[in-house]
Amino acid sequence: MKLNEEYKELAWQGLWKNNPGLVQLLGLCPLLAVTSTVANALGLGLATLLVLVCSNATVSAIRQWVPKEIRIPIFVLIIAAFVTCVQLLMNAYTYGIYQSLGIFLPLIVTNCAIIGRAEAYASKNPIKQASFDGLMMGIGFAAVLVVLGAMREVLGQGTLFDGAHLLLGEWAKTLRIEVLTLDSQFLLAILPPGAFIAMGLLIAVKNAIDDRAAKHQPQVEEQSIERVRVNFES
Amino acid sequence: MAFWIASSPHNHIQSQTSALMRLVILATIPGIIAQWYFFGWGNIIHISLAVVTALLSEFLVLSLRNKPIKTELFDGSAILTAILLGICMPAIAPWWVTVIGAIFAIVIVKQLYGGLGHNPFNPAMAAYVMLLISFPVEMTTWLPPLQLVSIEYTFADTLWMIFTDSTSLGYSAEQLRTHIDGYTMATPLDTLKTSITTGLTVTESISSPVFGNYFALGWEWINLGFLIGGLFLLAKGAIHWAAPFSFLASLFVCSLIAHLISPDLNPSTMFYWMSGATMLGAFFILTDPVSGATSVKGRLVFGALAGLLVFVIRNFGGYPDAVAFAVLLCNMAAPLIDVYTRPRTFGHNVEMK
Amino acid sequence: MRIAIEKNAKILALFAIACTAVVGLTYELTKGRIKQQEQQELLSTLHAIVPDDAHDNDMSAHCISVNDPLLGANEEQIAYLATKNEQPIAAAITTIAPDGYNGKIHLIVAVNVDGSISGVRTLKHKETPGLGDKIELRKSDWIKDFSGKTLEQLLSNRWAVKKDGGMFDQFTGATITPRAVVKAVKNTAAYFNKHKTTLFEQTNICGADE
Amino acid sequence: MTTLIAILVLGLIAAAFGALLGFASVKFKVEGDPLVEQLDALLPQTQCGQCGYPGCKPYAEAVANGESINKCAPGGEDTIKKIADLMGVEPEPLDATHEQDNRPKVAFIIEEDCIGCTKCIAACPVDAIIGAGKQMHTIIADECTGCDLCVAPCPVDCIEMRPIEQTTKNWQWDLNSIPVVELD
Amino acid sequence: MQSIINRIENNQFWKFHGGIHPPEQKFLTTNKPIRSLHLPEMLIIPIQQHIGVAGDICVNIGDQVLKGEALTAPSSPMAVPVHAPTSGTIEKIALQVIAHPSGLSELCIFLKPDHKDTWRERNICADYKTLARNEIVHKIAEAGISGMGGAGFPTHIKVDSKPNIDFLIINAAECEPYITADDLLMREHSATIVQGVNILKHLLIPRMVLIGIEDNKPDAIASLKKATESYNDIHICVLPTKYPTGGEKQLIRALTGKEITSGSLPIHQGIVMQNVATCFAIAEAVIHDTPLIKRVVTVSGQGLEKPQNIWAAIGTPVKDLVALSKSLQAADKKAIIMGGPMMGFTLPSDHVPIVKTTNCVLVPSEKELALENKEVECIRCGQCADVCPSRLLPQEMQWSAKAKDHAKLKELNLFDCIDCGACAFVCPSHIPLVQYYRVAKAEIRQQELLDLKAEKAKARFEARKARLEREKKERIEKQRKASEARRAAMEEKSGEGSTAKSAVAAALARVKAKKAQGKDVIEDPREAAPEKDTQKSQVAAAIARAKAKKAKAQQNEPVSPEENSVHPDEQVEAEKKSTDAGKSAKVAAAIAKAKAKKANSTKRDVETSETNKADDSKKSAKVSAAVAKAKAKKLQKEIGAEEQQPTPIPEVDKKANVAAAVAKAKAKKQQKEVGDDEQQPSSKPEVDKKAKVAAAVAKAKAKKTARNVTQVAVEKESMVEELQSEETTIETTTEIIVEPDDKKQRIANAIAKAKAKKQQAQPIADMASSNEEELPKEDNKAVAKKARIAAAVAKAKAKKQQESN
Repeated sequence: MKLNEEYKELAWQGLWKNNPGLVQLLGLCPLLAVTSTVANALGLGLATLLVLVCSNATVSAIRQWVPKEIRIPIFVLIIAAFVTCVQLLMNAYTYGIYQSLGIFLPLIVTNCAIIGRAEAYASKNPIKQASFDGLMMGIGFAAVLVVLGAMREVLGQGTLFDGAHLLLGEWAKTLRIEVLTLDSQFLLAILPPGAFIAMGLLIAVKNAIDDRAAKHQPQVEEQSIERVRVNFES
Repeated sequence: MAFWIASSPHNHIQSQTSALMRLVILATIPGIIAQWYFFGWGNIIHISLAVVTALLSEFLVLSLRNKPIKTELFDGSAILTAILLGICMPAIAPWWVTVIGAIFAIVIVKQLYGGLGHNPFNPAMAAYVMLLISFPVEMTTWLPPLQLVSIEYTFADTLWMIFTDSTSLGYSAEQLRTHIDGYTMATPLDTLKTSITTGLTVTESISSPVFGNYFALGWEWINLGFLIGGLFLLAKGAIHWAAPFSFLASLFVCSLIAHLISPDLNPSTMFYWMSGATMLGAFFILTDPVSGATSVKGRLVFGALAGLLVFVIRNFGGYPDAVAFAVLLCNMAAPLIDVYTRPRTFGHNVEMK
Repeated sequence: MRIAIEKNAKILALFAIACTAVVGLTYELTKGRIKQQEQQELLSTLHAIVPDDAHDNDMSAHCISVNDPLLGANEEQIAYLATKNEQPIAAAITTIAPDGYNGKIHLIVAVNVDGSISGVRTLKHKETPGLGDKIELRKSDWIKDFSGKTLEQLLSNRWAVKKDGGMFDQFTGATITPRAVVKAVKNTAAYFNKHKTTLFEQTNICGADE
Repeated sequence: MTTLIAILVLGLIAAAFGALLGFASVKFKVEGDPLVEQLDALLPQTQCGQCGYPGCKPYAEAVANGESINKCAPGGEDTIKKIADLMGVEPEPLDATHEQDNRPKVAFIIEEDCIGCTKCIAACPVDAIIGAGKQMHTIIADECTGCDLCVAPCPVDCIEMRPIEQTTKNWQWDLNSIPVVELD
Repeated sequence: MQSIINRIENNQFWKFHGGIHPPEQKFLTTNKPIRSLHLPEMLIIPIQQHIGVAGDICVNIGDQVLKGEALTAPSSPMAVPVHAPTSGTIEKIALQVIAHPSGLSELCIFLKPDHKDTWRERNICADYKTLARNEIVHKIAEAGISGMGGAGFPTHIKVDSKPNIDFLIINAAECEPYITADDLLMREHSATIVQGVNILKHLLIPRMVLIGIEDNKPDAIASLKKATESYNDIHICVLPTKYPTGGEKQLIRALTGKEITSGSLPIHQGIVMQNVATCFAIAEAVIHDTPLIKRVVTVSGQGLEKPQNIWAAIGTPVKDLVALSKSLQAADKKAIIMGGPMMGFTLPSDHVPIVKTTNCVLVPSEKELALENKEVECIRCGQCADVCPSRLLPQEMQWSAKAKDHAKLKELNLFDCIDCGACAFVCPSHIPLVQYYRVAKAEIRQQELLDLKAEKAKARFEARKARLEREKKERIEKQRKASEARRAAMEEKSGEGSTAKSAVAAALARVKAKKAQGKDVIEDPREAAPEKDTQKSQVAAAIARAKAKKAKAQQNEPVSPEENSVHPDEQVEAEKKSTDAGKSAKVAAAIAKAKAKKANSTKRDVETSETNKADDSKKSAKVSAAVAKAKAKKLQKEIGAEEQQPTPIPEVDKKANVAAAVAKAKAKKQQKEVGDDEQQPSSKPEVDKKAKVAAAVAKAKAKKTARNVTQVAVEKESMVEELQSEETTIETTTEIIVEPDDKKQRIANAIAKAKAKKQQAQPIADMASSNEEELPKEDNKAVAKKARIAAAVAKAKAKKQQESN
């Protein structure tokens, strides 16, 4: 029961409350750079997710043996190793998406969300929770990527899931949806400035939802607490 | 019996922000007339379109923000922004471009930053830049001056064109834009830039009819119109002299040096002054107090920087005109300029004589 | 202090070794597959610009290194050679259009021995999406216009975009990108024509290691 | 082979850097926690204990260790904002349980009722009460922080908290607070 | 320096940055002569009308005063006296709304004129040069002259400065619109003004005297020129009209080109500035021995039928002046501004009196001044910065003020703002900038004060902590030594050193000590202490000490110096540490006051004890009543804790009164020592039963009863207490009279009272339980009566018991 609660809280934190993309604003560089289409966003999201889960699990597993002073280099080593592996694997098996993600794949190493989680959570918690945290944070991050990608793709190209087959195989060509037929593309959405604006709007929407939720929540009247007397003699 | 309580001072100059805005709007008229004379009804249609959209979106945001609609909606700032945006539009750009631009200017650039007085960027220029990079095709549908058109078009044609993409007679934008000599129209700045990239010299390039007899057919008169409007504002004290002065001076100096060094690659200074949006930028955009520097020294720096940027971007950048980009860059620099040009407070750091 | 130093050094070294080992292992495992993927990609490109039936050699395994200012930049470029019965047929030369709107455009240009263009493809570019990216086959067929253009056309004044009085369309709103590509193709063809005799005699650098 | 070399090289580099870090960790160890001092400096030093800690310093320590920043009632929103700035977190509204009349006050001893029990003297965290057993006590208003800790111990309820009176000297230019005289 | 003089002599002056040209509106009053003095029905004279401190009032209500008689006496150099503007009677001395923007009240003297206008004795001094320098300064101080331009700085301080004065500047700029008081004064009394200037010159010996005057006062210039014809060293400097030329720093800049460094005074750069009206007052004071009792006030504005300048007596209510000039304003909507339109403040009442700094009363018509607030957003037009005479950045300060960014405001030199209002005047967005700055300035000052206070509080807190720590250590040390000695003695005596036995003995001793403390509070714990074991003596000692203290409080013993007087001593020490001599004096004073009061009361005690027994005991009765009340209250509170305690108290029957004390002590101990023990759920029904029985018997088992009481009667506590304090105080009084000197008796009494209170509460509890929760007020009264009776019965019983014991 208690463990369940903990997982619930972890999921809530990762997916919404402390979302790495929207709240912690970590890993903005790939977030803004590759989200011009859903397919790209999904590719990077999944790669990040994979690395995050693996690194969290590993960091958690080795946490007892890592001295405080060298923990960061070790985390970096682990993350770098995973990222390189993922990159190699993607190169080998999803060549198309590997090409379109380009430089941003190795840049996952420097995605602060990953080292952030390793430092803030995984290095202090058992493997199960740490992996779960990695999963949730990864999904949260990937979700933001995908939503941003969808926003920009629809506005910029009028499509959704364009090029998904590069990631998911030939069957995914059927996923492509022509949402709007635009005479001319709204280039701003595809260009980096558009990514910033879309991201800003996304954060604003999240904050607005949170505010509304906070307003609807009835104020819990707390009990007044005992005052502590600064009295040395009683 | 109630006594009236207020803070001093108890009397006040009678000028008002909205009056200032109205004056600036009034001053755009000569330029708009010149534009109408040379390029037809297109801009006036765009201006009206932008004004309507801007007011609607301002109304919407103000009511969402629970602001006093009556005073803020008609303080003239939204209308002025819309007019400036409308002036910048190519005459037969599709209607939705202007609408998107006006909404962007008001909602994103102005109100999202906190409304009048809080926007770090000039809304009209930010919207124009947004449109330019988003819809490069639509934003370069320049018309040739009326003297050079191959197909005569009327007000109705223009209206038709803007809203349906073709005139009532079925001419497309492409056809309208064709000169009498068969070339598709570009602005003089664009033409010059293209010619120079293909290896022509300035003298060879400006033989094209778009340059007219002086500098840039039509554009020179439009610029003159805005210059007159600007001088009127200066005379009225509605704008400060520093920014336009240093902007024009800096542009003059830069282009003069370039022209002297390599006359084949650089047109004359007067061409810089009299083409593109130079005068509009100098007197109506750079003088926007909200997004500019505040002190006199700061404004001088601000204008000079803008002039330099206009020259650099026009010459080395990808886009033919540069006023909007230069203004945005300077807007970004304005707070910094302000910090470094802060006047010495009376009684501080007094030099001992 | 010594204990701390020793301990930290040992642990960090251990992790480094372990991590590198994992990466090394993955690399070893995926090496073949990656090579194959790249090869396949190259082959499909080459196949698209030099028809299969025109030659009988494995072009991807027959290449030479070339370097010339005409190829855009002072960089090593690769020319894949097509031969039939040991006779030169065509060469697919990677080249760079340096004056793209957003930097260099990487192209591969296949030129027949008679000087005509067999095909052109864009390998890599950073042109504005929606405008300049029409040089990509995915977005537009424009790049196919080059196929089959003859030497005469190449040498004429008409080898330019329409705006400059030539025969190639520019895209609406963007002149710089097509202009750059047209120019790069012309230069590459010129290079080939100048050096075609020597090209086919250079030593193969591709097939050697496998 | 290359892989092996890579492993070896990285292992060596890591060992070297590990040693360096080990050295640094011993050599440049930082003692103490300056954050607590900074936090303590922001607190109003009323030592009132309303935060649930016996004094301002303990609360500063607690905040440094993750206690919520919104428990200082005498400091009010201003202090919370400053702490938030220092800690790099979002300011929170004052804890509801601490919401109270925040006007500055001073304790006042009703002298007729004072029996001179010295209890309030013992309770005062800043020694702002003077007096002796069986002697009437009095409060040094200038030193009183308004913590009201002396009110509860008083056996005869002769201490009350009085808001600091507004005078022309400490008036804050609040035009709305001006009492407009209603005549006739 | 010489170049400056040359330039001045050539009438080439400097310019200061900014400035504005508001509509002058001086024509309303310039062409009318100053209307002569008019005495109102009542003069209201605020005792402080200047910067600094108020003097001490030296008249009483009902006193007859003569014109020119001082009403206050300066208590410090920064104080100036106020004088009676006419002869009359002091009606009252009370708080009254004064001429301050806050509309707050301060102490004022109300003088009812007798309309005889009788002067006090005056020493007319024809030639001031015969007087010594300090005599003149003294005369100026005595005359109550403070700067009449606006700030109101005591003039005698300004004129009594060290030598090396380069410039004496007479401020005649009067740049504010509407105001013509100085203008008219110069026209009508230029000779006197020049006399005043000469006196100043005599005192200060400046290199040059400059009279700065704006060019919109040609008549005044002419008149001054005429009056100064014979003086070469007085220069009339005509400056272009620009607001705020009259600002001190601005005028100095305009006349001499010097910039007064921020934070310093003009005197630091060899410049003294005086207002023309002040010069006039100086001449009057020195030559005619006339204190500052009247001044010229411009009463202007289009809301008046007859705007004019008036010689107004200090203390004249604004209402009278406005009435003299015939207000046109609607009766229900009034706007009166004291001062000019740029820097004046609105008055919340027209009863506000004219003070020494009042130069104008403005009664605007409705259309004349922009009354409604039309503030819109700042568009950063920068006009405010263009006009700011201090070269500040008003709009940036405005943003920071709104954001309450105090650090930024200080960086922007907010405190160099002179509140001139030029920025707000030109602001096209109609932002009340000055108001923002004032609020920000006040907040910053307040914050600085708070920071200072926090700093001080921290120091005191730490000092106290250190002291207590030290004391505790000393105590433990003492105890340790004592017990060591004891043990040594014991070991010597018994010769048995076995550890087991000593442990048992120690435990026994502890129990004993506890019992001794509990049973007999009167016993000095220090006697019990020696029996204690060293191991746990720390806690026990602390408790014992607390008890001893309490016991003493109950015994009403004279203070033992080492116990209670420690605190004040320490405080004085702490004070000394903080190096604030003034404060330690304050502390000493407070102690003295406390002591005096105590002495007084004891004295009275002694006196009255001989004559009136009831009176005699009243005080001590009060004390014991208070103690008893406190105890009862505490008991009630502590019962909750007692519920944890499983052991009942067997001795209740024996000594109910003592039991109460024991219970209390134990409860306290239990709270501390047995706090971790498991709680035993209290059996309420049983308790109820017992309680009822106890109530019936009236010989309550104090503890249990109290336990019951708390359960139900806590809500009624306040009421009970009220009753108790009313009723029992008197009752105990009578009891105490019987044996007032017997300490034991007194304590017994107190305990009895506590019991009584409990008893009182008991019936209420019963009632409450029967009448559900809520009792109507009338019922309460009935209950109260019952309680009183019960209390009386209980008390009687307690007394009996005491006697039998």
